[in-house]
Amino acid sequence: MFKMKKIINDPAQVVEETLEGLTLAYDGDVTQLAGGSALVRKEIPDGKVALLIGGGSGHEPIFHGFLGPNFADGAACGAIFAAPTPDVILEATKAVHRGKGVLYLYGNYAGDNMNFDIAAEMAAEEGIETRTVRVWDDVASGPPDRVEERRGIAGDVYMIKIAGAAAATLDSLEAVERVAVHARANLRSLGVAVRAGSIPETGKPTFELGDDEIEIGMGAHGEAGVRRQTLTPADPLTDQMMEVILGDIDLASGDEVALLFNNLGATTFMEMLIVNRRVRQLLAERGIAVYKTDMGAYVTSQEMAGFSITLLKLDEALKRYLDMPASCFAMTR
Amino acid sequence: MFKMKKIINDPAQVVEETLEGLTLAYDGDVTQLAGGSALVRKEIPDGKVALLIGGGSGHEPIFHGFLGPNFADGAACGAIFAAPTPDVILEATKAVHRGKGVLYLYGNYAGDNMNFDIAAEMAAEEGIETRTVRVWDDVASGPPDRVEERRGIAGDVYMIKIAGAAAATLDSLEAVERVAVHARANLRSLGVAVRAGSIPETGKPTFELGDDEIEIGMGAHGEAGVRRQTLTPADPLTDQMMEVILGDIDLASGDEVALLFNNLGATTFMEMLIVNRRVRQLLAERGIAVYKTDMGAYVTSQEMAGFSITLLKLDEALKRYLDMPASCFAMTR
Amino acid sequence: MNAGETKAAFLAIAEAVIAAEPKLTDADRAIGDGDHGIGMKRGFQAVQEKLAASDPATPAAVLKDCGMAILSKTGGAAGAVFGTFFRAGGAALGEVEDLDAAGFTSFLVAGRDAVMKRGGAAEGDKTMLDALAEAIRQSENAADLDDALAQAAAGAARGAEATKAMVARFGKAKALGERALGHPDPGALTLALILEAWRDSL
Amino acid sequence: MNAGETKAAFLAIAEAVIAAEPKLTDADRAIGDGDHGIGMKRGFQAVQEKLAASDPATPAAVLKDCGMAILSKTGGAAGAVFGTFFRAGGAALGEVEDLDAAGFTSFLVAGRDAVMKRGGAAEGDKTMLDALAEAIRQSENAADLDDALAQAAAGAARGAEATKAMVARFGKAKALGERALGHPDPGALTLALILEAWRDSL
Ligand SMILES: Nc1ncnc2c1ncn2[C@@H]1O[C@H](COP(=O)(O)OP(=O)(O)O)[C@@H](O)[C@H]1O
Ligand SMILES: Nc1ncnc2c1ncn2[C@@H]1O[C@H](COP(=O)(O)OP(=O)(O)O)[C@@H](O)[C@H]1O
Ligand SMILES: [Mg+2]
Ligand SMILES: [Mg+2]
Ligand SMILES: [Mg+2]
Ligand SMILES: [Mg+2]
Repeated sequence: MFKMKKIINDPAQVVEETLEGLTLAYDGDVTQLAGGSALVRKEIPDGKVALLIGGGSGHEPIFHGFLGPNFADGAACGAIFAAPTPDVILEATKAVHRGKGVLYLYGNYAGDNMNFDIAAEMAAEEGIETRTVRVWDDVASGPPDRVEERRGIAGDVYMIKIAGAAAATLDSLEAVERVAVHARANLRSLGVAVRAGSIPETGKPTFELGDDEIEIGMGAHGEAGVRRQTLTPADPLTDQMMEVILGDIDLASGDEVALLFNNLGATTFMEMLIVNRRVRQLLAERGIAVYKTDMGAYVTSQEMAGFSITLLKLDEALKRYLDMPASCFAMTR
Repeated sequence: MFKMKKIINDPAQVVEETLEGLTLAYDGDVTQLAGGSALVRKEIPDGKVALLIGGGSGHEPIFHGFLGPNFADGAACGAIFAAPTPDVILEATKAVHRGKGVLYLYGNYAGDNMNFDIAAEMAAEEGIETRTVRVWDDVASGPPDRVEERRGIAGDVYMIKIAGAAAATLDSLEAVERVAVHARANLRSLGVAVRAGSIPETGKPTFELGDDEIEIGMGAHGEAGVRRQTLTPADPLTDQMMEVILGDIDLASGDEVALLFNNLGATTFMEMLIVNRRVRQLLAERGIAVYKTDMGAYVTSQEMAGFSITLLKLDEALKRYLDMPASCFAMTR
Repeated sequence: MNAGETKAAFLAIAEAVIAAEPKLTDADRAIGDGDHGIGMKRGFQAVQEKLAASDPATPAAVLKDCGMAILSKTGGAAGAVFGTFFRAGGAALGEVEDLDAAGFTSFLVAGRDAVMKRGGAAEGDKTMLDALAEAIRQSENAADLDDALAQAAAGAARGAEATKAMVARFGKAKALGERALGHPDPGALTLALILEAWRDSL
Repeated sequence: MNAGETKAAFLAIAEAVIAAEPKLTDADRAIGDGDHGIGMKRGFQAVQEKLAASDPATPAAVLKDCGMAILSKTGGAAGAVFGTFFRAGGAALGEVEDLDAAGFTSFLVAGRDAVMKRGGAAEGDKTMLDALAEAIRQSENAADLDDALAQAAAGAARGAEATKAMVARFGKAKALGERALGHPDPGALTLALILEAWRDSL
């Protein structure tokens, strides 16, 4: 099978070297713990509610690229596409704790759920209070009445931005949790896969997709979506995607949304901008205003081609948290 | 020949639709002129020295994604990989002019040079003073004693950031030009190509590269570089690249640099972070400090795989311009 | 089976799982994200290190050490699942010096209960629990430990085979729905592999 | 050749260039960025629109209109080069009603000088100037316009062929160095194509 060309050293060392390179790219703001698998901000204010995020590696810049003032305080990193271990999460938890408890924020996947839950129990034994908010924005991965079955995809970005701002300004863990839960209730995403990425260790693609096929709703790891079909022009494809998203959240004329286009890896800005053109036409038809647009590679799956559209329905509170200046490796506001 | 899968509509309309989608993504800050081919900021302060950038499309987010406060005031956009026409440049020139003259800042390519020069002559006839600074940071494209033969690649990003800050604060065209020329003198880049991107109109790759080949110094359009070789591990490849860059600029122990890793399209953050790890080792060995690291897809070539390393030698003035808050579609500081 | 023999068995199991990495990874590529074998290899390499450095006093200690090693080093769903399985299962054995058929089955049962509690999955959801449940049913009324291991291994293999006919309700395969049909669950294959290697180590 | 005939010639030239898009694009893929044919097509479609909407009074006006259309709509190096060529070349003809051999050659010469001034390239640099220079040499002492066009077309073709042996010093092909050897310069092919279509239009 064709082995993907990648600029790496020992395939067994990619995660270790990536995290080392990332820590250096933070130019002094972040340190490594737990044998390098946990990244933590150097200067976390005392008495601050802490925000800990994390997940498998290979999706850079999420999660470990989102540490900084008004973003997250620490990240627990796993192997490629594998949730971090409880030990790493626990060590990160202790390191970011400033007496006000720690909010765990991560994508809703079996592995992450179990490992973070185990760590939460260990943290409780050590007297550290934690709360958990799992991101489940992917409308393709579960029915509206079972949202807790849905996966977390690009919505992670807005969740971290908002929870980070809340954790920096509110002074109780519950209050921060409430903001995150509120944001999640107003968040929807749907992606489309065009070409598979590959796992560095094996060089093999994470899934098979025909030369002229795309799959709407496919997950970042090749999890099946809502529909596999032959390559469709941008406008009809956008219509299909927006129909699913808009059918899942009630938006009335006059409502405002934030719009995020996430590149899974190899999709061009050109393609996403052409899609944005159509998305804006559809939203305008419904009288829905766009408050802010973000576009980039935030939640990737190696060199996978594809993108997702994320809609966050806004109110004044969410706008405030979204607008609050913040900076990290992956994004500055 | 294999035709690249892309999410577009009519291949003949990609540029038009991309620019429309981009203008919408600016969420009201930018308008389109010259039949859509020129993007201009809506609110340009009176009496400000104007900064006009531009180049071929298909390299998004450069150039047209860099308009905003303390970035550029306008961008003249060409067809895919083709310099903009004099008419478009002239119309953009008139639109951004605020009485203090217009600085043309763009990559050093035959097509851009000729078209901007023709526009400059037309602008002069209409009484608008212009100055030109061509970006030529690519050390692979010309000997040190003929820098004016070198191509402009990812260095565009720092040039626009710095010239944008200068244009927002200095009040004479000459002064802004001087800052840009000073920045250029301290700027060096070198790239490596891993896989070709493709032209939307034809779906064909822009160049041929073997399944196990990479080329150091290859340009964004497949222009030949310094060396074609079989896939090399990240560390030795980084050593090769840094040797060329460091051999072209004099940096002494104690000097500070800004470091930019530009993704040409499909390269993973993981790969660039692994390269950064090695770059930092090499700089540390020489006592060279890194003031700030930027990493992302800024100057792309469709879904081309490859990246470049850019070094900007800093002094207090350049640091000030680099740090000045600024925001545009592609980046916020 | 005393502590030393249990340790020897787990060194054999570790070798078997590590050797099966490509097979398990391919199984996960079919219905998951293609990292199961890689993760299990990480986990059982940690088991090897742990056992090389210690001589646990009881079978329970061996099982708990292995569970701890897997939990700390594997990550992903499998790390939590198999780590929890061996830790909780081992704990159920208390201080017994010699592992017999009844003890073995009680280990499987306690491990299963802990995994179900942890992940919320049940038999029929196309997870390692399907192999485990069948292993328990077969070993329950075994004559002695050899028999229990033989029965459990055979049952686990059958249980893993049976997952081909199931649609996943947990883990990354869940989203595949119908498409997962015909493919065995990677974790179930791993559990069968572990019990087979244990049996063969006798 | 009067204004009407010149216009007819350029409509034929436009068709020929547009039809040759794939060939010119492939030539540019070999040593450039693979967009030359696409750009020339854009430019000459603009020429078609321009001429469809106007009836220039002199050959010079036709040439200048075509140059303007190409300059405004093509972009890239070729837009500036061919736009400049026709504009400046046409301007040299002044108000003459009838284009003769001498006029034709003076057009080529003035166009060449303007392109050299604009881009800084010279003969031997592997650009359209190599085809143009040879075309000028051949047409200089032609008997009449038919002869001049025939000689120029043949010369341009030979000049374009000769660029295969050259290493580029301008444009995107420059960086290719030795690798450009054996490949003709796309712009030179286009110039030859233009003169051939002009000749054949008679
Ligand atoms: N909730 C669960 N309960 C029991 N086993 C589970 C559960 N979720 C996943 N598994 C097991 O884990 C296996 C996947 O492991 P692995 O691929 O290593 O983790 P990940 O799914 O995080 O990539 C599945 O084949 C399944 O047997
Ligand atoms: N300085 C120059 N002088 C004359 N002709 C040039 C010059 N630079 C480029 N050209 C011509 O332009 C052609 C390339 O045109 P095209 O591919 O359309 O533009 P670009 O190089 O911008 O992609 C070359 O083949 C060459 O003949
Ligand atoms: Mg995984
Ligand atoms: Mg071009
Ligand atoms: Mg897996
Ligand atoms: Mg070209």
